[in-house]
Amino acid sequence: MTARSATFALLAFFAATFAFFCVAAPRFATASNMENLMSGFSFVAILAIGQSFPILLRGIDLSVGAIVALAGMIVFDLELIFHLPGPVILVAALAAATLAGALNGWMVVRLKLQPFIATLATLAAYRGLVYSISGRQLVPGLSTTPIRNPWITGLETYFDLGTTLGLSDWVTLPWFPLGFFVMLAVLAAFHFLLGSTRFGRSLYTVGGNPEAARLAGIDTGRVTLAAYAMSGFCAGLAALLLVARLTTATEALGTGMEMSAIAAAVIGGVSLAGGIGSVIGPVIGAFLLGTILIGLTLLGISQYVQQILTGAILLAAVGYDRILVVRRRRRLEANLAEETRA
Amino acid sequence: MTTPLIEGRGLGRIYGTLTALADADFRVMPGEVRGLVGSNGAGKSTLIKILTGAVAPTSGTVSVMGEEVRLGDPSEMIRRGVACIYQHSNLAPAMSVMDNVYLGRQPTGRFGRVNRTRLEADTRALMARHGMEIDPLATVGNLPTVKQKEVEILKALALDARVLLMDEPTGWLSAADVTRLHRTIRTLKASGVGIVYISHMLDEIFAVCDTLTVMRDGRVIAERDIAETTRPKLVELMVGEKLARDSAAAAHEARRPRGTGEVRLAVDGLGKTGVFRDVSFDLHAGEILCVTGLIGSKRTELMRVIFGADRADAGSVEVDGRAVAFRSPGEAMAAGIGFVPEDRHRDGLMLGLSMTDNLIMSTIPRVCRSVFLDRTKVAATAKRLVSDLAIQPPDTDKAARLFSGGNQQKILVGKWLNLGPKILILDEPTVGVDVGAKAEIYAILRAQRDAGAAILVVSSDLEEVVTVADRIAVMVSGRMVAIHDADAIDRTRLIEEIGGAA
Amino acid sequence: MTALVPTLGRRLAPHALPLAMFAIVVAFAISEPAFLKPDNLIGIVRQVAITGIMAVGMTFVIMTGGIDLSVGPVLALSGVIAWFSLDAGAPLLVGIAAGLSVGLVVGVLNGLIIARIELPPIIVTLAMLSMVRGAALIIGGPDLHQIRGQEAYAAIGSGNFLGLPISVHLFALVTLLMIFVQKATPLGLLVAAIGENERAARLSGHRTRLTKTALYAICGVGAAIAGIVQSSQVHTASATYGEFGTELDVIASVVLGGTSLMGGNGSIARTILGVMFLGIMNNGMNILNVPIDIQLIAKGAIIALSLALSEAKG
Amino acid sequence: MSNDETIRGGARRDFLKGIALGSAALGAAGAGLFADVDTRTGTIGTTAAKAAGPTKMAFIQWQPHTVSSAWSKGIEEVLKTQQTIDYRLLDGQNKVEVQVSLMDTLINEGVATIFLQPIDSVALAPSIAKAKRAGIAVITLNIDATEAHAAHVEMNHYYGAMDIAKVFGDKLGGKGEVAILNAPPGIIIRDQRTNGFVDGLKKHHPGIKIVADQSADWSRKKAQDVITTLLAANPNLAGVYGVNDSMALGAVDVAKAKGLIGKLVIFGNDGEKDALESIEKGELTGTQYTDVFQQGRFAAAAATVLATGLVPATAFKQQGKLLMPYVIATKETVGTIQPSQRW
Repeated sequence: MTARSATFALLAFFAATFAFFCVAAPRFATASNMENLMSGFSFVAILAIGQSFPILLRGIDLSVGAIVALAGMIVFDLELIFHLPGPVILVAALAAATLAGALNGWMVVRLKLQPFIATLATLAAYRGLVYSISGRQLVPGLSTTPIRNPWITGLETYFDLGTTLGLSDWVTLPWFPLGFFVMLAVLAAFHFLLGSTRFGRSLYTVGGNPEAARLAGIDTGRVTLAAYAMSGFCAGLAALLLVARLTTATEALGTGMEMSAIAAAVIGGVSLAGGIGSVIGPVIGAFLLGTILIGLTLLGISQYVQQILTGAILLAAVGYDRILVVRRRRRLEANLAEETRA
Repeated sequence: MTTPLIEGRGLGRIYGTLTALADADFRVMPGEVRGLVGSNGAGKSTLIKILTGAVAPTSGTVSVMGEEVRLGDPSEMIRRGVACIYQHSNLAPAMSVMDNVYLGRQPTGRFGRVNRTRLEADTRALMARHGMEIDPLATVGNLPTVKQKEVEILKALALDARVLLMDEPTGWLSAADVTRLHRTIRTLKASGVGIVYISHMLDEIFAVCDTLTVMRDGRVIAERDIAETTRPKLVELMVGEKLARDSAAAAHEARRPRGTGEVRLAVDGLGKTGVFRDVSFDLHAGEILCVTGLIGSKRTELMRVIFGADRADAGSVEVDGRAVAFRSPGEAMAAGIGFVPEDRHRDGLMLGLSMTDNLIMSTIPRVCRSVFLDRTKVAATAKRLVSDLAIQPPDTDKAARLFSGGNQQKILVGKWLNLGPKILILDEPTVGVDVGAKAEIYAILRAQRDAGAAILVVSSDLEEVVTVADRIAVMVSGRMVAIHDADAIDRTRLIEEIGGAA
Repeated sequence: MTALVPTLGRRLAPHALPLAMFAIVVAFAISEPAFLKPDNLIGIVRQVAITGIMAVGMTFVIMTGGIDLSVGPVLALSGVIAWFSLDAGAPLLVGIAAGLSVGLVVGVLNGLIIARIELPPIIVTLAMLSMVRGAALIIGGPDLHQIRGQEAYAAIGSGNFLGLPISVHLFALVTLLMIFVQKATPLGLLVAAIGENERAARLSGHRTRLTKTALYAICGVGAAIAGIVQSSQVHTASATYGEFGTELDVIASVVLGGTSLMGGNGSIARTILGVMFLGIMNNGMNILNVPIDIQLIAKGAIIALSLALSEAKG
Repeated sequence: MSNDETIRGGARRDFLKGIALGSAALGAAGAGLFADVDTRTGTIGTTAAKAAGPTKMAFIQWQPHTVSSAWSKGIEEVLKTQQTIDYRLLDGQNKVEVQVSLMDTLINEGVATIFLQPIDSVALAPSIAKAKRAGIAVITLNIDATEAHAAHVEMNHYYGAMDIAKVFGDKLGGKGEVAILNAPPGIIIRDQRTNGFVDGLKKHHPGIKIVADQSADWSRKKAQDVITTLLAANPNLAGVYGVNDSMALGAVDVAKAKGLIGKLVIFGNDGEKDALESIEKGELTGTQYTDVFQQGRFAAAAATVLATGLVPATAFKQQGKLLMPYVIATKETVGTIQPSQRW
């Protein structure tokens, strides 16, 4: 299957890049660097997973950065102003983020807005909402008050699996951040959802051929709404991990993150034409971006040059995808020729 | 009397100012195969869409098994056992065959997990039952068009439908596949399924249908038992008396193989790896050469290469004795070649642009003064073409989308006639065009031929080939196997050759 | 009566934008009469000139189903390059040409990759956004470069002519030129044709790839002109100008003007309407001293609503 | 356990093991981690000084900006004289998560000193704590962090803005309508500079009325637009405060065009050379200036002292704080700022 081989190709590219930096970049191949990679890019991976759903439906979600800020600020307020219990805060933040995503979906489905524009509008509106509810502006003293609630900061816990498994005598293993496992859990859940449930199949259908989906009796509106809601949910989850890592939320949190998420998803082989892609690819895409950024920094390469290289890699990824498509088309033509000749 | 399986009463549908369907009654009894015929724009597709729930009617009711149903909801109709094979593909290209066949209804287990084993088994069983053979795990987008059509049919069959609607189901199928489909239809009919069969191919209508509903201009104008009607009568019903006569008369016009004898286009040993090979033929001024063959015999691909839209790997093309190797359609046009593509919506028209813009699209430099568009010239050109081709309605500012299929095709032909091509290539010029417009297009082609143009027509419609051709070329699997003078070959031989029996 | 409402809605839908615009103008004028002062009205046009020039350039790109996210950094880099040239003693026109050439080069690159290799425009230009920004920062550094002793250059952004700012004249000129191109040249027709049906345009003998490349080049040059106007208006050039969000404002203007991101019909004149709409919103909310949070929420809501209204015609 | 290994080898693991062992002893004292590290680390500097190869130092800035750039120049000036120091500038891209990730990378790389211009006091605190655990000295610039660290060199924005408000009000004669050209929330200096100004006016000049507070996104161009608009609505506007110099200069551009120079009191905040030049020309009324080069030099000096190992880290148990003197630069005072001090 071509989709799978594309994932393998991406994985191979990731492995090659990784190996390159292991050899070339000083202190890249260390346990602590792996920790940095995992804790620094798990949330990007989660955002990329979320972004895959709208893209699978030929849409896009530009508002995820603003939703991250919104969820983050809700945690901030509920904890530092209202002192609510931890679990309530977590649920409230995730619910708000999911709702924000669902509103995007509603605008796409009911108001028939193009996703780019609908989420461009909410990108502004949600950010405005963040400014409105910002506890940092309402109670200035809170801007220097860290969040200490263990329910929240507990997300930034590290597990020494090496010692637990008794491997630390043999190799030095990184400690695994909880955020990484959260990411894996999200990955597993959404991979199952997309690959093995009727809903997932319907989502691919709506993305690949919306009219066919509608005529097959699939409620395309509901599927679309759900896809954007899931994108919002992922943004909320990413916000929780970020807040745990930063012990606070700022009004500017998440700015520009939509672009990283889109880049990771597209590098991960989710086609903007809809209906093609997985959630594994975007995760690899996110960590590929992370590997490159950290690797280049360790090599001492200027971040300005890094911006150029990141752009080039994005181009290379879509270029490669394009080559696959062309090659598949050629093969198909050849097959067809053979078939008719036979 | 038994209850009809499906019955529509007083159905109407208005799009803006256009009445697509008015006060139509329609019903199908168990075990009945009902043919639905009519020109393009007669309202057949609208009727079908209402019955599948794809669109809601603006008036009227639909009942299934005597029960009135909620309108405009596809899932409601599916639930009640109404399935449809659509004219255009309705598959999800990136998904597997079995997922497509059971789209949105995959069997699930715990946690909503799709039971792939059962899904595959179900698909295989279904295919066995209907004598089809496709890998259930193959990705639909990777399948050849014919196989995709089969998936489409399977998808409808998988619903165990009580009513099966087929909108031009054989458009892409070979003769053998059509026969197999008809066998399937008879089996279903025997088991009490009601079938609606839409086709422009009268042969098929007479081969498989029991009853007929004839539509014209958005209305149901006649219902007949197939036994009590004949082909000429049916054509007359569909298009009105005069057009039917003209079309019959035109078929008896004299043929002119090799026209003036002057070779306009000489193709020698042309080949494209994996597509077609070793194609050689001459096209003369003042003749119509029809290239026929099965779908997938690479006729379109050949034409695209001649027109410069694709590149050849081997062989040569000469225009008026000069060797050419076009790298783009623009270069071919400069050499006097015009090309009316097969799929007018995908490759031909700019549906959202006005008829005028479409008509001048290939000849923009001629309506320019220095680097600017000359609106007066543009309007004059459009007006002239509209009257030459009798395009209806003659509203040049109307968007191409709003014209009927036949008139759209005329716009497309007009666009190329305006170029004044020495060589005009037409790929399936009358697919989805009603009988009336067909006759008009044939007349235009003959007029062009008589004026000295060399015309190359690709067609799968034998009726058309026999009607319009001066010479007939047959392609099989990327090779041109034979070229005949049209009068020198009978239908049966031709069919054998097309099937690759030679 | 019940039927009247949807019918009325359908009638009004194509005019949703002008109507919404009229409504907010009235609202602003009532709440703050100063809004209608000629000074302020001219001010609005001057304020939107930079976004407007970019939007005009981007309209054709969007009409062909494309998009250009890289305009922000191009704006920055063209200013920086113009500054470098002028600072090195180049004559005014050479400096401007150098700045414009940045837009041309980036635009042609975008166009070639999109039209020839057929990669998705959103990703190509996103990559270009990152690459051009990196290049601008490498060339120009993080500093602000003051443009000194260039009266003629400064006049582009700050001068007046016939009582109107020169930047407004420039905006009008670019707009009229492009309206003319759209209405009266084959290119305009070709853009519409490609947007409607690219395959058919190619099979009609048009060099669609060349045309698309040209459109991205036009868009790039538009951004470069904007860069020169901006650097001239603020007397400084910096690699950090055209910050993230610039491109989204431009795109929002074009889409508000009724050009679909899926390609197809669109018009330069209506893009100007979209530009003015956003400009009036910003100006009005500034003049009423609306806090930033409400400004953003209102902006989002109004973009969504006015587009939803014009979408309701079906 | 030797500290040399901590920095040099790939042995942060050993250190973490140490933490793991130590944490048992630490018991419930979660916050006690820091104290533990401090005693363990002993002297911060020696390790770096003894390490083979050049000592690495890096500066993580907020985003590309004149102030950060000038700091970096000041830092470099001092560090260049120390041939064994390898210094570089990293860009936080105005994103906290990028700054945090860069901190992680630098900690892993085993740099000796990190100069940091935090976007947020709290958000960077965990990273600073982590750096300290790794024995890295963190020197913050301008924005303090809630986590105590080696040193903080600041020009206090809040008090600076209060002083601006005082001089600003004096120039206005204690009354009139003023507008603030603000930036969107999200970075803490924006809040400090705004709140300081507002509180300063309340304290020193309660008669002055703030009639508008509009965001111009730190941008000179947008400031021009906003001020033009505000002037239409508020013809009596007497003063403008820009949260940075660029925006104040945008207001100057408008004042020039409308012939309001001298009538409109315009203050900025930063003190970049373009602003000082404008003050000398009599256009911009004033700004708050501090010698940013010098600030960078101070930070670098502190870093080199730490790197020599002569100062035990215990000396920094109480965080070192260096307050930069600042000048409210106006036409009267701007002459005291030497060309070499302008950035």
